[in-house]
Amino acid sequence: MEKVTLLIMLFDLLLGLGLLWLAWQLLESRNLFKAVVLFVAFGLLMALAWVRLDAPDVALAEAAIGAGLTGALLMAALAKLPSRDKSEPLADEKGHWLLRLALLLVAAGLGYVVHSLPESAPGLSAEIANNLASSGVNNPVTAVLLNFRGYDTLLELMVLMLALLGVWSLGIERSTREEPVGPVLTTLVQFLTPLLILVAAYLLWAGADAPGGAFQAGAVLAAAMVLLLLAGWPLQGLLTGVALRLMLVAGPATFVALAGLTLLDAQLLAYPPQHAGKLILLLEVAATLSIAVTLAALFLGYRPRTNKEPG
Amino acid sequence: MMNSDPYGALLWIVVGWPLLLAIPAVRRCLPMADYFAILPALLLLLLPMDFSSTLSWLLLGTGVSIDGERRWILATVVLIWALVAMKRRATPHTTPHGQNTFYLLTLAGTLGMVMASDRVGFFSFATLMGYSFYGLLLWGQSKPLEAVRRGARSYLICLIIADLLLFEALLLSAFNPQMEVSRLYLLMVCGAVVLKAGIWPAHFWLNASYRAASPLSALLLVLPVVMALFALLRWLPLGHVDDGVAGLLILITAGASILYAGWRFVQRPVQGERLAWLSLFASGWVIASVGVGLIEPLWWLQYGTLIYPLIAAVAVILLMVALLRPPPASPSQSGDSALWMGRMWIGCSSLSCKLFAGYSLCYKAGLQRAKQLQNGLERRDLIGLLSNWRNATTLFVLLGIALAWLVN
Amino acid sequence: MVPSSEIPWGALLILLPLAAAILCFVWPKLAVVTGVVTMLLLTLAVGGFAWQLQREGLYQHAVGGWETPLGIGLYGDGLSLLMLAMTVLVGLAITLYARSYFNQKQARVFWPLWLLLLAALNALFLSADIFNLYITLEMVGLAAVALVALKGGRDALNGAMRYLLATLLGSLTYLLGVALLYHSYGTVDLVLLAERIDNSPVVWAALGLMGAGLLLKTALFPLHFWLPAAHASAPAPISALLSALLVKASFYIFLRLWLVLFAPLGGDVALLLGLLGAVAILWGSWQALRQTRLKLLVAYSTVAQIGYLFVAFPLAAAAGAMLWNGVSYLMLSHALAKAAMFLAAGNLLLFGGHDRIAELDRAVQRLPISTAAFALAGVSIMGVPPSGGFIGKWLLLEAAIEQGYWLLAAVMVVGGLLASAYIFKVVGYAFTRSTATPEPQSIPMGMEWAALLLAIASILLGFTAPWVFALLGIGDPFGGGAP
Amino acid sequence: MNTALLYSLVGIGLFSLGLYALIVHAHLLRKILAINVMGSGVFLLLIALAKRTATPLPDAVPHAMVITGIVVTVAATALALTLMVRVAMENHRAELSDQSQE
Repeated sequence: MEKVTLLIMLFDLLLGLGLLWLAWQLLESRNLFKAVVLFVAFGLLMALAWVRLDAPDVALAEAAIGAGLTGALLMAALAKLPSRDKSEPLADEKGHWLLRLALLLVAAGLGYVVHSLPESAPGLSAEIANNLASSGVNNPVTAVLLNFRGYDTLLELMVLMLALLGVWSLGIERSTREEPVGPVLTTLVQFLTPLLILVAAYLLWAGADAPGGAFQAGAVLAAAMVLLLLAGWPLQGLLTGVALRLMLVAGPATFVALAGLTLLDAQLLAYPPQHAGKLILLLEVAATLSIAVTLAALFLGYRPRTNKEPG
Repeated sequence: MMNSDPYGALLWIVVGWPLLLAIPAVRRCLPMADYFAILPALLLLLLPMDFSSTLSWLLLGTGVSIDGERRWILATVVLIWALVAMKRRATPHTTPHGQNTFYLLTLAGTLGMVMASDRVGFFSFATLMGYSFYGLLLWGQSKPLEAVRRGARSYLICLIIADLLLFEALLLSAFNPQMEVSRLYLLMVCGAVVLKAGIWPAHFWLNASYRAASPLSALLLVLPVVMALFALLRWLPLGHVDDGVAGLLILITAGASILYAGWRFVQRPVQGERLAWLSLFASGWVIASVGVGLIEPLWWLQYGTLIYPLIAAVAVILLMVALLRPPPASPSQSGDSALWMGRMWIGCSSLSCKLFAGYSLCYKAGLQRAKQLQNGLERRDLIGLLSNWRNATTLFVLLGIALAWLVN
Repeated sequence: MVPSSEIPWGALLILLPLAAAILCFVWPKLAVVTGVVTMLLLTLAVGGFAWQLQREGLYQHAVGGWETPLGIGLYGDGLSLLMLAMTVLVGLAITLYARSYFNQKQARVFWPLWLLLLAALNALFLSADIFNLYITLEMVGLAAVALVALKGGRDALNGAMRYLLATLLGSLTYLLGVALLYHSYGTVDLVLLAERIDNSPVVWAALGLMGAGLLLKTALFPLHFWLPAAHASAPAPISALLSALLVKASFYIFLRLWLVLFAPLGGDVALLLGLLGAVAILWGSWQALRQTRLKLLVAYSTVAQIGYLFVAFPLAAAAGAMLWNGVSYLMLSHALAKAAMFLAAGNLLLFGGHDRIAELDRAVQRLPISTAAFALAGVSIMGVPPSGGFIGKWLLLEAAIEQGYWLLAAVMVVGGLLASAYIFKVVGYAFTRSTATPEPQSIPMGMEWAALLLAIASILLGFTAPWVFALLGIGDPFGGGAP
Repeated sequence: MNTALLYSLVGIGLFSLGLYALIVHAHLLRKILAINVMGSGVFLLLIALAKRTATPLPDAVPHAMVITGIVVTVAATALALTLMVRVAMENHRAELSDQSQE
């Protein structure tokens, strides 16, 4: 027993140091492409850390969104930068002693604060355990996300919509594809896409009782769409106009409609307990669709449109 | 006093009616709005009793009142406006349509000043009157001339400074009642009045305005002088304060004004200017009597009430002269006093710029170095330093540390 | 039919613009109609909310039926009401203005963003949950960045990028503070936190983190570096809402946190804030005076006016609730006046094709309504009676002089002097002879009147103080501070 | 040293590293990466400290907060990257320019 604990502690220590080292490497690397690759690796290590901290839901989200989609977004943006920008020398490091000192002080102070926290604190776990039965789901994280603090999630879906609106107003359509994709990618896509869709469906279904849920499922679905886009599938041509917009707002709209309906009973987002499970599933399906399409659209970087639509 | 009081309501109508008429849509429904605007004031003048009214919700509680002293000034104001209205009727083509609003706003401000029972209200109405008079100066002309603009701009500068002085005096008196009669307060009020009434050495705006004034605006120019003198009486607790030094300073200013105005008057001035010197001459005497009142409070208590008829008389004389005045000569021969003021203004601001940029530091390092430093400060000054991302965010970190450090 | 007292106005204030935003997003052709109708409905809802508050006192609503600490609580008192009313007043004018300002392509993005921003602001002002506040802050920030960049152009894009980085830095720092507070006290609800909070290192760190983050977003000197660029380069209605509402939103959170959590602990902090506020007044006003571009002048004026809000902090301990009334009043009148100024400046810019102050004379002469709006708003910014700005500054000055903070009082008066100087720098040009004669562009009446109505409202505020103070007292937001 | 403390210290380290990089590096992509690293640090702290329950199950509220936070961060990152590309087109380099036009 002793040995196992010691080993685990060593693992934790190594993981922590590895995270810090990777962060330093990615932030200080001369080559921006390398930095982005390191960032993806950093995301995967973070997912490992989440697992160690008994946060499988977060680990799934991090792996799919943090490492996967953010990485893809970074790569896509890097490709659009002028080429001489990509391996720019770092800023000169002279004269930052004041800043370094200040940041050391901040880190030390925060470390002291964290150290001063009590060894054990229940947080809200007792309240969650007491109310889980009436929440409609068995996974406490899903219960918090979609029931106890569902209002946060409603606003968060709006943040995604906001970001998409911003990207659409700023983005520039790339007219031509640079090069045809190789056979490896095509095969990979053919193999992976159905798998990813299956995984997404499983995650969505499992979210009620086990780790998983709308965000993770949406992110995996988005990953599938990104792969298809990369492989040259003309998704942007298929998904346009009102159909696309309806998919994008499916999640927020369902949420707002539900909020409005519950408001008729004078309590915002208070689900009747006997229907809570079904309502949450409905919300999750709609939110998964929206999140997937939104993330894929964010990756695309501009507003896809049919030929007849005006600019 | 109760608001249901019909007389109290009359007081508010006197002020509110011209304000209402200032809205063009309302005014168009009435023929002869100029006369109608002063009708309530005339009515008030004919009522033989004193009364007041206070509204608790207005400006943290302000009010209006009428009494014997105010009646003199009110009568003067009504006279001025009646004359102006008549003159406007006689020469309708010289008054563009847009003028009416400023005209009525000025009237409302003036009436409010006369009747305001506390200093906050007085100050508010004075501001209204001042700025709308500025508009009137400019728009009163069918064709804004360069000289008119110059006079108006000088007036505006005086107005801003005077309002600030009055505002600070207001604060002093409101929060430190025992300091009410401090010398600082006296001097601030007097300074403001000197600026607003165009007393020497701030006579340039009056001078420049008169020089380019049409017969109509010559009549109107009597107004700010009378109101400024009235402000002096309302704001100084004359008869209850004994301050020889302040009194002496005022006397000196008054004496200088009288002598200067007299000297310029006999110096064959430009035609329009004669009235300006006359005005300065007359208001100099009023100021002088206030100065005497400060030195000899007992004298003031005995004879001080005579000052109101005196002001009214001065106003009537000025009005008579203005009415008899021939139309102005061509305004090309603009004088230089307004220019002088403008130059001083620019000089002062650039001087303060230099002071701010650490001029004293430059002086020590020698002239050459000073030039370099000044150039450097102008090109890459504090703004650059502060808006640099790196410096700004470092400050952010430091602020966070400071907040956490200082708490408790 | 539900009696109107039972209509959940508070929740409607959030849901209505969200639903409208979704509608606009899906059917862009309906965008303008939806936007205008929603704005009118929101006005009605704020009225209803005010009526409800006055009848029933404090507004508290447990979202999802879950009581705190598990759920999220909506919370509304007089201060929230003031902020909501401010949002709606400025929002009405901006809606009126934007109707004619944007072309069809921009409108397609503008309306959903604007409605989402409105929803976020309303949610922010009604939230009593510090994590929920984080999300609303992010919503507000991202929407604002997207709006700043809406018209493109080098200045606007640079300004937007700088703003985005600053706002993300601010919210992440704030979130770290939230994390510490949650793990120390087991709740993110403000009311519960206020009961549980004590004097511990966690609270100090939380103040440092959340304070710095929010002050960065509020652009208190010396953290104002992102503000002038973003506010000056954005399209006119966006500049107006940035200066009028967004800066106030983060200030509102800071004020709430200060009143509820930190005020008993932070004597020296208050002094530091007051000092920074005083420097901000002088620095901002001085920079405003130095500017040669109209919109930059107005933007720097915002830096100065933010200073006034912070000058109150050292005075609060002794002066009590009336001082905070003054600060709230100052916020409200500044919001109206500054929005009016930016809208008027936008008209002048549109008319003249540029905003170089030295060459604005012609534009100023040809647009009397816009110029009048600018001048009237200037009166409120200067703090000259009888404007709303006067009441606010008066209460602040009163407290400063009573408590013997002569330096602060002097700074405030000098700030007023500088303000009058920079206002007249513009208005004074109205009457000089113009040399260049640019081809005039007609300005739609709605755009001119939007500015003028706001400016008139900022003056009229000077007469409504007792009513506003009575409304502010609901729920006693500044409670216990009275001596 | 227990797990919660270890990981929360790592979180603080990441936050500080990210903040440093955000401040000193001029390239916008580095700044965006730095923001992401800072965010990861905050999330790590939130989750690590949630492990301090007596039961084997950690506190679920911070987990939900972090999932929300991750989604908000990816949205902000997407917007920031698009904006960066546009800024790079205008400035001819992916850095903020300090001078405005004129």
